Amino acid sequence: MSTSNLWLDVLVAVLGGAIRVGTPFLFVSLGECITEKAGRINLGLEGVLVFSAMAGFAGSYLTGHWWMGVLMAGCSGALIAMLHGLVSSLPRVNDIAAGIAIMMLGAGLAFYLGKPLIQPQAQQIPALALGSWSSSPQVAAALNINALFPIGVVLALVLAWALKNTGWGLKLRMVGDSADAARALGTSVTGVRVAATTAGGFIAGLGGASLSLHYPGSWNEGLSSGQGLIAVALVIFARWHPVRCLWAALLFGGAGALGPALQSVGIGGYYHLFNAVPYVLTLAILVWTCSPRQSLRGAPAELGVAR
Amino acid sequence: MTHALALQTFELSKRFGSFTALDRVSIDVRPGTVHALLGENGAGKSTLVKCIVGYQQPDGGAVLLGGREHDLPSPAAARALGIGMVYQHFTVVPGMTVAENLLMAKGELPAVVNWRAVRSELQAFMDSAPFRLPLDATPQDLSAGERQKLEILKQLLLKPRLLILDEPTSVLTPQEADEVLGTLRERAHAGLCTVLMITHKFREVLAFADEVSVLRRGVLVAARAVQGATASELGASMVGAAAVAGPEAPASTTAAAADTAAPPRTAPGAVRLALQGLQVRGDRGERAVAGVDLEVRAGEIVGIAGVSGNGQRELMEALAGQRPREAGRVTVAGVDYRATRAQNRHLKVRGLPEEPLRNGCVGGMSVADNIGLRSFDRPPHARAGLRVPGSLAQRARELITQFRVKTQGEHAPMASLSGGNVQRAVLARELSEPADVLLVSNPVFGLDFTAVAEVHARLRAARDGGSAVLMVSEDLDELLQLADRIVVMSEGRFVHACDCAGASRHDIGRHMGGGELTDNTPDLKVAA
Amino acid sequence: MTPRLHPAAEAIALPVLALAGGLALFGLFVWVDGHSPVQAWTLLFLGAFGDAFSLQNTLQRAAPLMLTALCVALPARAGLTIIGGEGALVLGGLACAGLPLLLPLPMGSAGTALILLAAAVAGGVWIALAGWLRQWRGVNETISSLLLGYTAIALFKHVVEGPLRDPASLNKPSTLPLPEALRIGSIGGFDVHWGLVFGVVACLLAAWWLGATTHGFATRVVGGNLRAAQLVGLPARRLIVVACALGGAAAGLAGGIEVAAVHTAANASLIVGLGYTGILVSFVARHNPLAIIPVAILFGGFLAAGSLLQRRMGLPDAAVPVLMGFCFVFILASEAWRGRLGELFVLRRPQPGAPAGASA
Amino acid sequence: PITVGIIYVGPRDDFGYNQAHAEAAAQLKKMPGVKLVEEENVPETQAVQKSMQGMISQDGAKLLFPTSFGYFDPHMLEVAKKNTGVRFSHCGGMWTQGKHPANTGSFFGYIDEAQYLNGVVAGHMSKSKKLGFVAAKPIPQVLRNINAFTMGARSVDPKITTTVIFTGDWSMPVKEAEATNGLADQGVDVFTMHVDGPKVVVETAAKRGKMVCGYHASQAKLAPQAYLTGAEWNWLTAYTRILEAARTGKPHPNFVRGGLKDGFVKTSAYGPAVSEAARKGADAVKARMVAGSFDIFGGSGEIKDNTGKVVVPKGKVFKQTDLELEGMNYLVEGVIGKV
Ligand SMILES: Nc1ncnc2c1ncn2[C@@H]1O[C@H](COP(=O)(O)OP(=O)(O)OP(=O)(O)O)[C@@H](O)[C@H]1O
Ligand SMILES: Nc1ncnc2c1ncn2[C@@H]1O[C@H](COP(=O)(O)OP(=O)(O)OP(=O)(O)O)[C@@H](O)[C@H]1O
Ligand SMILES: [Mg+2]
Ligand SMILES: [Mg+2]
Repeated sequence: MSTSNLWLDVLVAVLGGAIRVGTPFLFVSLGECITEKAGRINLGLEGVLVFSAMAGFAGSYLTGHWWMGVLMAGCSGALIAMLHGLVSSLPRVNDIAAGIAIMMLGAGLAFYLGKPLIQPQAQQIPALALGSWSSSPQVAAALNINALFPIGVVLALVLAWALKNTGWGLKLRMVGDSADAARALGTSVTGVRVAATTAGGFIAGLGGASLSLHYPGSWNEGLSSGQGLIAVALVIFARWHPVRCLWAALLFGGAGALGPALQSVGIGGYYHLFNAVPYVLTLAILVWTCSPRQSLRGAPAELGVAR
Repeated sequence: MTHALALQTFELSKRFGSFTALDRVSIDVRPGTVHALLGENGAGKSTLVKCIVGYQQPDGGAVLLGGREHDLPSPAAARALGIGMVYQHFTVVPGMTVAENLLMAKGELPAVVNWRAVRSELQAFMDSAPFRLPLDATPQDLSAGERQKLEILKQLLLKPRLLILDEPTSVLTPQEADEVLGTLRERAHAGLCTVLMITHKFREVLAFADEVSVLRRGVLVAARAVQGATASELGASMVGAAAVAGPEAPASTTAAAADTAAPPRTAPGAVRLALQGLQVRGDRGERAVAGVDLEVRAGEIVGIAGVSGNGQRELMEALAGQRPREAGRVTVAGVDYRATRAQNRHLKVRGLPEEPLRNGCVGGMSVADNIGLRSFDRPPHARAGLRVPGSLAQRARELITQFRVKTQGEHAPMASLSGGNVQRAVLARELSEPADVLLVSNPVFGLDFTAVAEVHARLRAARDGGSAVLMVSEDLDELLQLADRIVVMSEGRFVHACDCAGASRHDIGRHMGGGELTDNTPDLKVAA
Repeated sequence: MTPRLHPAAEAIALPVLALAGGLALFGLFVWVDGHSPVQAWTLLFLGAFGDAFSLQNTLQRAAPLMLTALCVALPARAGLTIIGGEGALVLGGLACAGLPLLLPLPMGSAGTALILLAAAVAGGVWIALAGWLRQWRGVNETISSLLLGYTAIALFKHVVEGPLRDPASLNKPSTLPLPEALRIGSIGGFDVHWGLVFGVVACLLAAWWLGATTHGFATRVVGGNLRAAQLVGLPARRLIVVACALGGAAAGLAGGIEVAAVHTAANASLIVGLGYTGILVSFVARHNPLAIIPVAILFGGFLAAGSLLQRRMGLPDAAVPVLMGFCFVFILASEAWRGRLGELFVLRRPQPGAPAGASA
Repeated sequence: PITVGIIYVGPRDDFGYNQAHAEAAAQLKKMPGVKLVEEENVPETQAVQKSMQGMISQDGAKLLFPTSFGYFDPHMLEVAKKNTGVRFSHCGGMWTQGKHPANTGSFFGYIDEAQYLNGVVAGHMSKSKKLGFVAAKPIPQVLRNINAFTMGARSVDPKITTTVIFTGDWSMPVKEAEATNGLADQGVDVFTMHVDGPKVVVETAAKRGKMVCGYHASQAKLAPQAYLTGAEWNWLTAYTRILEAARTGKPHPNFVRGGLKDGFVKTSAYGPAVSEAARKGADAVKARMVAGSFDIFGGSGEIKDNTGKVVVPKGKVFKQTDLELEGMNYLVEGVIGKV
């Protein structure tokens, strides 16, 4: 095998992996993005993700329709996230602490209720064979994508547009930027934040569905290895912009696929370190772009972690 | 069709826990007038207007608009009735453009915004408005004065029938304040709206208001026409006759209240504070202070005048150690000054920051701890790195009495104090021991009349005691009254310097405006 | 007198009521699932505090949580929200296991002290790094500590399963086991190792540091308002980095103790989320080191009782996180009633209008 | 009756390692006079020590089966020291006479035999001559399986290679799926694995239209068409032997090992896709293994590792019972990958 061929293979694998592995990242980061735009941070998305993955799997398994599963995943994600929204609306309740509690509760409920779901198989979200034009099996496989992925892409574009051009988008940004201003206008800050957190939970729930109903495509307790938690970093990485969330998710997905891709062409040995690449990369970019003198541009001013 | 709206409150009451902030207050604001609301810090002015616009719910009493009682559950309901409110604290959304802010202010948002139509509408409004701002700027790019104007524009856009302003001029230059208040008065007198404004500046009351109501400790103590009123009358009803001549009042307070002739004093001494080529970056990385040189001598007050947002804040923060310095030297008594705790102590450098709760206090810690921030690690409050129990609290009790801080006790959290009392607590901390260098920023921002006099007296006393005082104020009158020398800051540089005696307001005003504007505002007499 | 419950009484009553609420909800949950709530509650109590074994089990599980909670609490008092304690913990474990490979150590307690010191230093450096990045580049410490945590775990696994792997550790890649003489044993005749003492003492020391020393006071000022701290010339950067380092040292120590008392060598079994649980402990204790002790014991109790729920009732292992989730959502939410709990019990009396004040 | 405690490191029904134990445990439970207590998802920390101690002091367990590798040293040894009247039988550990207490022991199966048979079937079925192995960590037990699988395949066609990907953890579904995809992209057409839950690899391979050999338990149900055969545990054999010794008071069997012929491991029934030649080839080797006349490592020329170093010299034969095999630290020729 020639070297150039080898690197091409790795590249294709990483690109394909970017979409496969990146899809749940895309949804959780979009969900976190609108939550944070409203001035809340939801570390509980990890719990949301796991719970919705379980619920989505249950939905598809019990009804036999994958779209019912997706719907169930979204709704159950919304439910758990709403709990976070309501609890952290109470006075003196820190949203980071609430997030960790929700993370534990969501995962606990998912594992408890999901015991009977480890064995069965459920109808899967179909794949779109966008690569059927290609004669190369690698390319065809890489472009055999999760039907939710295009939905996520459209969602990112729609969100980016809606935040600028719709009434609720403006309201959401206002609440995230200045609660005082929102209150002065008679907007219910708590209401908007709970709604945003809930909506964010719905979107993250789609990521859960993607995990349990497409890739890897089954329910088990190790399904999420911190994708929900890392959403917080992804959103900062994306500077609170939905379209940049898409790139960030793909980057994370691709970085996650790098280790296996390299090993599959015979370059191995440092797989633990390769697994850490996304984290180190994010940190490096944060260190590179942050400045001690000024807050990050685009950061919702009400957000605790914006600085 | 809009026309001015009459406002009355009937026995309005509001309690916060066990504390009564408003006690059966009945005010009467006639349509088409400018009505001023005066009162000491913590008198309940902001609370009153917040109850009127439905931001807070009163515990008793009623609000009457146009003679009819209305239940106002939220600011939105008030807005629907044509009431606009400019809050004491900014309510512009920092991350949104001027256009977006204005659109938000209109209240009912369409599901999908047609930006083209909205922009042309806003541009038309902007063209007819008393002041203009670029639609695409974000508030981060605007100066404090411009932001205040945006607040007012937001309300004017709604064509309010009653406009309420809570201390609208505190961040404006005198010229800007006159411009804003003049415009509002014109609108009121044209019958377009009624204006209710809260202010601490008697000058503004006397020059622009038609009627005035005075609150003291949540109770309405006076309501009268401005015609024929004098500053001292207003002052007396505000603080109550007894308080002015209270036994605790420092000797200089009354002197300052009468204030015209400064006591004779000795010539300035040695250079205490020197800046050489100081450069500082602002929040957005811009060069806020672009290389300034200055010397402040013992026994003088040097005032820095300027429109806010020209680098004064960054300069003072850099001196106080709250902001890194880019280049240049700062020396105190010839020693390179790094604003460390040890230097603050040995060189006796003290500071009165602006917005003291935000810049100089820990809201969650007790008043006693806050008063002890300078001294907690020194005997008698600490030995060998260990704190001496109760020692700070005892010292704090003394200072609370001496500086007349109104608090529920030295263990109350700082954040529970009203703005003026926070200021007093900080004064107690910074001025209870002699200082060689004093760094002062807007020391009377939002303070009431007695408090202003008291602060000024203490600053003078410090100067006379040999301190070198560097003071930034947005209030030129205050500088003219207090300082020995004035330097004018514009776009991060000192563009003008003069001795205070015989200084020309026109000259200073021109340099504040960058030197190109000609100042045609009448030279108003200082009221207080 | 105001119609308020005494703050101290309230500080106890609130979490107790919240805990009762969480337990009640859990009872409902298992009842819906077809189990007896009464049996569940009984087993929870028995499993956590029912006999000497349970009690020791509880205390043992609480010990590392006290230390990892401090990793959140101390930086929090300096104003930083650190959630990467897990990273400090594993690096602490690594340093503890790695030091004897690098240096000839004295055997016995001096050697133990040295390896624990190494653990504390490793953890301290790691979290201090998050604090320093915040100071140096303005990188948000919550995010950076999370990322650093993941990175530390990857590094740990790489080193343990690579360069420092003991060739004799066949199917469980580990470092060379610590010599017997360096390990930490049980306290007297109890089945609880000395880690518990380390945890409790660390919490007491932290409380003393925050409350009684000027350095701790200065740290609280920095955490309360950075600008005020700068105004009065406190070395804010240094205080923040020191608070982070102390917190990280606590977590590192937890890792070191886990290795020296339980695992005897560093290996991937160390990574079981003690750092994450510590976050919740600290928040529930409101970052108060003294409150961390009982809260950690409560957590330990839940974890200890989980075994019994599985064995006697056939509940899934996930019953424990469900219960903890319920309880901690309730406890966090109960904060909202602080200062108002009294209203539930005491009739409101009309108040005199005059404001209280020193000058009045 | 005797109370037996079984502890799992993961969920009981994971289609993998834990399920293999849980299935045997379910059989034990049906035996008269046996009371079974179980705990799942017990981490390899003091938690497992406390679980064991709890089973002993709260439930009166007399025989314990801690089933995860990580439970052995120090956790089980620690508890065993304090409870000399209780028997401990660990799955997978290296119990050593004199070094470890007499009331402890370990049992394990030579599953590399079944993996060798997997390899034979895979060798017959592969068209691309590229096989894939998704593994957790490069530890001896895993390496031994990879090597056996590869040697089985290369006994059919020496041109065959096996590419191995280590995910680094026993259970990491996304990484396992990604590894499978990565291998499939490289043209691999038959997969096997050594991770705790093979479900993900089996399903992902089937989705990619590839074939797969199972591990731990039978995953045939998950992908009936793609599933060729599998290497399965049969723990009941070991469990009953150890249990009987405990019940009758015979000495604790400290070191229990066995392969195909002892009934410790078995192979899954061939899937419908498996060709006649493959069945014949595998059955022939299996017959020799059961007869005890087949050795995987050695006996047929020298064995080189994949760096070219000779690891088993010509003429040298390692019997399954040889302890050297339990310390395997190389990948044989034909494996693409690095330890
Ligand atoms: N939300 C609140 N909770 C408790 N006390 C409050 C609250 N808001 C105001 N107060 C108290 O009510 C009193 C009146 O406050 P208010 O803000 O109305 O004063 P003000 O007259 O506007 O003073 P200033 O001139 O300093 O702005 C003060 O003592 C203040 O501490
Ligand atoms: N659980 C907690 N969570 C957050 N902050 C706390 C907590 N407990 C105390 N504090 C804060 O710590 C400070 C005082 O704490 P503490 O009660 O330990 O000190 P103290 O002895 O009363 O103080 P001092 O001696 O300084 O008067 C206050 O600022 C308080 O707000
Ligand atoms: Mg006010
Ligand atoms: Mg105290």
